Amino acid sequence: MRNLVWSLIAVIAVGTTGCGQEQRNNGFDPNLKVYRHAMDQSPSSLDPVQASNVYANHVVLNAYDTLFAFKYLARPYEVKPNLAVDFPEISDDLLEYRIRIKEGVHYIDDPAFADGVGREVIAEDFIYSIKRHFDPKMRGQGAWLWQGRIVGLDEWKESGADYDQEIEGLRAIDRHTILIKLIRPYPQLIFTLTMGYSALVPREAVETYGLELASRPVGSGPFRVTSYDTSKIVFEKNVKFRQEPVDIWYEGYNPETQGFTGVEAIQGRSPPFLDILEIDFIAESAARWNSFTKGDEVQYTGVPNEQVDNILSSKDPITPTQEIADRYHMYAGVEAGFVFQAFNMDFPEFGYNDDPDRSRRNKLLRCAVIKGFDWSKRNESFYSGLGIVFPGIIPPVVPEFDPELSRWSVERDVEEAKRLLAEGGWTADNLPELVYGTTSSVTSRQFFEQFRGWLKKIGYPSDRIKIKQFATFGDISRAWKNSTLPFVAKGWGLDFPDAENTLQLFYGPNGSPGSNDANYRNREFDELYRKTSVMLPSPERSKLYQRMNKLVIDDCVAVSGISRTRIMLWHKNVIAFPDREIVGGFFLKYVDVEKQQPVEGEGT
Amino acid sequence: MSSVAPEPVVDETVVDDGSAHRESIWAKTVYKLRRDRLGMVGLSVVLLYFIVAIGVWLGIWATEWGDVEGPKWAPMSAEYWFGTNIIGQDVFARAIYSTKTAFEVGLVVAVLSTIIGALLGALAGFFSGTWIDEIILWLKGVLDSIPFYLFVAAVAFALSGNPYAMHIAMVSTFWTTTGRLVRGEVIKLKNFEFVEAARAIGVPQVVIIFRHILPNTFHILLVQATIVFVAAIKSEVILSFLGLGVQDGVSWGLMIAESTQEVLAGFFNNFVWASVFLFGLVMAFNMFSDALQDALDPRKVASE
Amino acid sequence: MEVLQYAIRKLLGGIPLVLGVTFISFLLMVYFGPDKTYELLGKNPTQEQIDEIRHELGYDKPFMVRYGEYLKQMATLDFGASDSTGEPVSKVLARTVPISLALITPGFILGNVLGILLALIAAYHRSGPIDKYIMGFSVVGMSISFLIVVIAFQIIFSSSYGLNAFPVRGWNVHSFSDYLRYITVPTLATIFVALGYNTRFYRAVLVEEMTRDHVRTAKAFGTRPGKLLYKNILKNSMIPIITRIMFSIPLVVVSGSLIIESYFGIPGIGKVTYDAITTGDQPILKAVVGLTAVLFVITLLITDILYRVVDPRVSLK
Amino acid sequence: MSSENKTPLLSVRNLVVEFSTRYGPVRAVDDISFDVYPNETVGIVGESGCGKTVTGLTLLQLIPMPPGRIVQGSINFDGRDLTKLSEKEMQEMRGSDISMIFQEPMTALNPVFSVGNQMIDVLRRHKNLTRRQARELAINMLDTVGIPAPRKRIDEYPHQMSGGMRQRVMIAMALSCGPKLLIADEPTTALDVTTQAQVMEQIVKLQDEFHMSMILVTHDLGVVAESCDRAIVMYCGNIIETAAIDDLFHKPQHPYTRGLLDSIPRIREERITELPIIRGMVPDLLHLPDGCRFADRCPRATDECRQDKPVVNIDPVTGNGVACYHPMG
Repeated sequence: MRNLVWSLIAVIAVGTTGCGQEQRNNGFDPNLKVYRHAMDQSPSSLDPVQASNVYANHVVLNAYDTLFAFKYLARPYEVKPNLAVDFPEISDDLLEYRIRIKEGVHYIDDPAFADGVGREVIAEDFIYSIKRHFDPKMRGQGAWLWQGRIVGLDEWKESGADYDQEIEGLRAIDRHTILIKLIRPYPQLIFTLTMGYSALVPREAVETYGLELASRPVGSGPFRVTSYDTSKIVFEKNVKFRQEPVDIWYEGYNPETQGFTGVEAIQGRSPPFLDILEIDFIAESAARWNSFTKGDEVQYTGVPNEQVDNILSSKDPITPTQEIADRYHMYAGVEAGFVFQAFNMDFPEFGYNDDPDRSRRNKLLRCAVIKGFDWSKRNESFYSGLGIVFPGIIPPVVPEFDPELSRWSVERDVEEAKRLLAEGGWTADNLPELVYGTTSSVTSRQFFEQFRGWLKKIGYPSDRIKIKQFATFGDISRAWKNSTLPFVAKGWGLDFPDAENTLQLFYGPNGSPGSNDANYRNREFDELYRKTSVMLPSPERSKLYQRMNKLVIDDCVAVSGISRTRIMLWHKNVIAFPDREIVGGFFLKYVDVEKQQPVEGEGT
Repeated sequence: MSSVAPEPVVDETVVDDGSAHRESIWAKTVYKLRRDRLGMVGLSVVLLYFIVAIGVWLGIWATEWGDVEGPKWAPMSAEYWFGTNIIGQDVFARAIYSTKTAFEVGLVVAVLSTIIGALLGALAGFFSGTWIDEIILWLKGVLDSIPFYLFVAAVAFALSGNPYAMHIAMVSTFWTTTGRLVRGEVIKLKNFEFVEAARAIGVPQVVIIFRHILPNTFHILLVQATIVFVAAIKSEVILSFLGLGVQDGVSWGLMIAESTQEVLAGFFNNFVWASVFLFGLVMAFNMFSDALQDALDPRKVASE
Repeated sequence: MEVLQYAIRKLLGGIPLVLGVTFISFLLMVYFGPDKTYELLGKNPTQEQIDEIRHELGYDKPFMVRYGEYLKQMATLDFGASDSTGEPVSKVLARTVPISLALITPGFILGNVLGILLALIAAYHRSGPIDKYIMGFSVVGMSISFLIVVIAFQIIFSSSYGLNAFPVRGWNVHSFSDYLRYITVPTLATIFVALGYNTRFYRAVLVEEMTRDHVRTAKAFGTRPGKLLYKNILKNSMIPIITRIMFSIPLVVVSGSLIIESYFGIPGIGKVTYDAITTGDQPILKAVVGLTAVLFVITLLITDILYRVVDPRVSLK
Repeated sequence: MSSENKTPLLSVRNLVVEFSTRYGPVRAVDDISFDVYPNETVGIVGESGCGKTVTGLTLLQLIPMPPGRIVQGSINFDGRDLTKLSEKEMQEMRGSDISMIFQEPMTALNPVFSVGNQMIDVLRRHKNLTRRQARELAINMLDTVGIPAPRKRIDEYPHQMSGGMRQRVMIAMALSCGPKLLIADEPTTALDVTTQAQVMEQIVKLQDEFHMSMILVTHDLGVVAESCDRAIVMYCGNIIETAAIDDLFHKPQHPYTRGLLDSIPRIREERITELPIIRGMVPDLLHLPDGCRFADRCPRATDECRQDKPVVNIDPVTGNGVACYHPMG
């Protein structure tokens, strides 16, 4: 008994001394440059074929190489060659792309290679990596990017996905030259080649590790993974990474808006600058914020909504409080994506109905719901009033955004909503039951309760609006894909800055199980979509995009939408200009830290 | 050789089937309970909560729990006693409304798991040693060996979207303790004379179990039901945090789950009030449950 | 020999339990569980792609075939690779289980040891003010939700709003002092909550034991109260104590740390399992549930043998 | 019996023991006085709940305190007042000067330690012995109380023994430190009839051998008749009669004593008529009458009995006494 008491005292004593010790550099060698990044979710996978979300993309882009990338600092976003030597040579009919890749680039050393030494990256690796998406055994998720686009690729899959079988439209002409032949013009192709999906994977690694590749990347990116679990990933510098001095002016540096970051310090130096890159996956925003403000843990965070009011002294323009400005760097940017709701038009209660009169009344019902929806309140509640509310489905981040569009569909007007309901003959007794599908997260529930509260005001009885919770994102996706929910609430992150990426959400042939969860079918819209899909960016294309947007608004299909403003904070000793979506993982290789770690609270 | 003086005093601990006697045990329990000051405080608080819950159920108060017209995160004021939450809902109304949710969860789970526990426990006990007992014990063993939260999560997902998934999961795991206690008691009871007598005169087994044995386990069931009640509303909090809890409506668990994102921004209304309400009810119930156990435990009657 | 025979008999007897657990879990978590298909799909899938993935995941096979495969995996202890990360399940377990054990063991042991100590103190001073204080504290501890404690402790100990003395979250352990820094707050929270229940339970056990005749006998022969407590009473109370401790082990290993791990972001088995449930990562689920059941059977066996050690009346029949 | 010249070994005076309950204090032992002389065996008889067991436990201060409490009175043992001793001194006394054996041999021994272990603990507690010496002594004691093969049985656990054996172990433990006074609380009640006689015989024999005094607490008048010198009859916490054993059995003074004796079945009588029973119920200790506590059940009760409680008057010659206004002839 006595021994026990003593050992207890001992443990407590050791514990206290342990806490007293200064923990510097997160347990790494203090001579190393360490940067701890934070993300709010863990990646689904580290395998490029499964790089389906921004989190996976962040990680994949640092372990692997893509042919093209986004410029580090340019806003609006601009594409630049990455592993490719230059932009592709495109034939006049826009159907043939020739891309040369850099010579002398090597994969990291890995037991998967002969002798364990990383071999040179060659054109054939790209061919192989794209083919993987079309091999069902690989569980790839990016096939939709190239499906029906590349000559022979779909047929290759049909005939059994034999990697030794050559494809006419996807070939290596020589060791360092790639040839892509398209079925019809695909202006977004170059964007797809910036995505993690298209990263170059060595065949040896896939064949050695199989599914396990998803947790142990073998690539040629700026970093190599040293450990990975559900809470964090740790990279170390890829010492073999090609030496390419940064030209910040080429990267789009704007001293006025970006001077505060100190990125000039990297001018002329070759990335990566970090010895250790750690990304912590912290789902709870409170924990992430705690970790960030502690000073010796993560050095970057997106500001959680509930903190925004505490750290800003003004919202327009977005200005940090003095205390925050003294301690941290801040940048606020609009996300490349948006949040919206849409009716599922396949439900005869709300959407298309064989009875034309009911169809007419349904439209009035939908329009009434849209008028009852209070976007500015939603913005204030969940996005600190910093989000950008816009009508329609073309978000502000893309060049085709039209700031002049009528805001009728995003302005709440209870009386107008009631009038629309009355016009449609809708009363508290005959309004159909609206099932609102949601995941079980707290915020999703609050979205629902807010929605129900607003509809109550326009006379939609609360007991007629039901929540249906799905435990996982997979389950709610299943409901969307199987078209079992009358009302879809979701967010969409853009894969590339082109409105095509959001317009396809309402393209008829993309109906369930495709991405058109609303099952919107409008002949004019579909024709315009087909027409624009082969057009290069031009004012004319923008006009057609805007026409399509108008069609969706006029049909009262979607309650849309808002693009969130992301406020990012990072410690002052970190030299970086973070970006979450489009540049995404590409920026991490440009991150540098000042050697001397400032003591918490002092700033620099 | 030896001779024994008669013992004219009725031994209190002998259980017989005379209902008059049972009444006297209950009368005694009530008597003892009423003298247990902490127990009575607990009971009064529980009753107060219950009245609040009934009021919510009848739509007398807290009807505006879903309204979203208030300001965001308003502080405590005369209009919003406990302030408002992120979407402008009145925290006071929600805390009050949650009382109903808590009783709903607690009562449904407590009543159902007690019934199931009593039935299966009685069956297992009465037929102890037979295959019926074996199967029930096996089922109990199986349910006890699946980690609780995993089981609930699995049930919730399997019954995707069913608003009672959480209740079902809790009932299917919470009955086992009751079942074990009842089984033990029944094994003890079935050898008593009144049961043997009933059997001897050919009373059907079902009747024996339900008329003669189960009523005598009532004190176990009552105490166990109060314990399950508390366990259920406490589990609800964790399950709501994990997103597996109450689906429609609001509960203290959901309020605490909401608050996890707010507390570090300095908005404590959800956290504090949901915690206070929850703590008050659980504490009161624990106190009452303790007093009930004291009052019903014959050994304690003897020793005090 | 007797023990060995007993062990074999007992382990064989545990087979129905393992079958039951695996069957029910399989039914719930695998057959009716979340569908991984839709997480593995790209953004604009065709029905054909959906079918391909379902086939890849084995969802298109009949129920009994899939259950049979599961049993085969149980028998060979080879559960394949995680559906989410592709990492072999054995590696996932080898990585996460030690973390969970390292995380919960101190709290578990301290929670029980302190619980027993407090219970001994309370029982010794039965009905006195010290007893009342301890039991009052215990009821309060029992009435506070674990979640509330975790949130409050994190604010108090780890955040810059409080003491800011410990890491907020994560698991970056390179040395023993790191380890202590990371487990302190979770351990305190665990102890705080466990203590209420444990103290109460152990006190009840001890008090019940104290009212036994043999304790009175020992007193009547002049045994000193201290010796009475730790020799006579404690040893006699070992059966319920062992039962409680042993039976919490399999559950503590998996679900006990779930809340802690997800709130403190510690990559242990609890979080991994929970994530596996929410994402439908079936190989992991199958392994965890199956192994928990086996662990249960082994626990039952060890518990029985321990009973035999502390109580000569128990026979291994 | 012959107590004139000796000083009593134990002298209890005006002892009151109270238990606090939720419903108020209960006097389990109410103002009792009695003496036990060296080598004497005193029986304390009464129905369950009359306070006889509490009396026995109080002598060793084994009643749980709280809720129990000695309100007043003294217990003089061998020149010291036990009520004034500290708990430590009392512990020294227990098992060495005063021993006690209990009713339930099933449960009175600790089931998880071998009998040897328990005996050795007692011996080493009170005597300065090595473990080996204590073990030898324990074996001797087991032999003394008539346990066959003591060397083997000493390592057995209580559950491996019969009830009689266990009670013998109990006796061996009680006597092992040579106590001056043995309190035996229903030592044979839980045993079967043949064993009862053997065990009782053993106790009486050993009492002689060890020159002890003994207090035999029992409800079994037969046992009292066979082994006691004197008996004390208790009712509702009071002593209502005390008398030498022959006087008590042949000339009971108190109607209650009479009732007790009458209700003993006499096996040799040819026609077994219905046993006379004592009418009514024992009063609730919480609501005791002011007067004689037996008055409500007593056929001879008068108003006097109901108003004033009679006290025991000890006859200085015989040492007998009764608390009754209307003693039986």
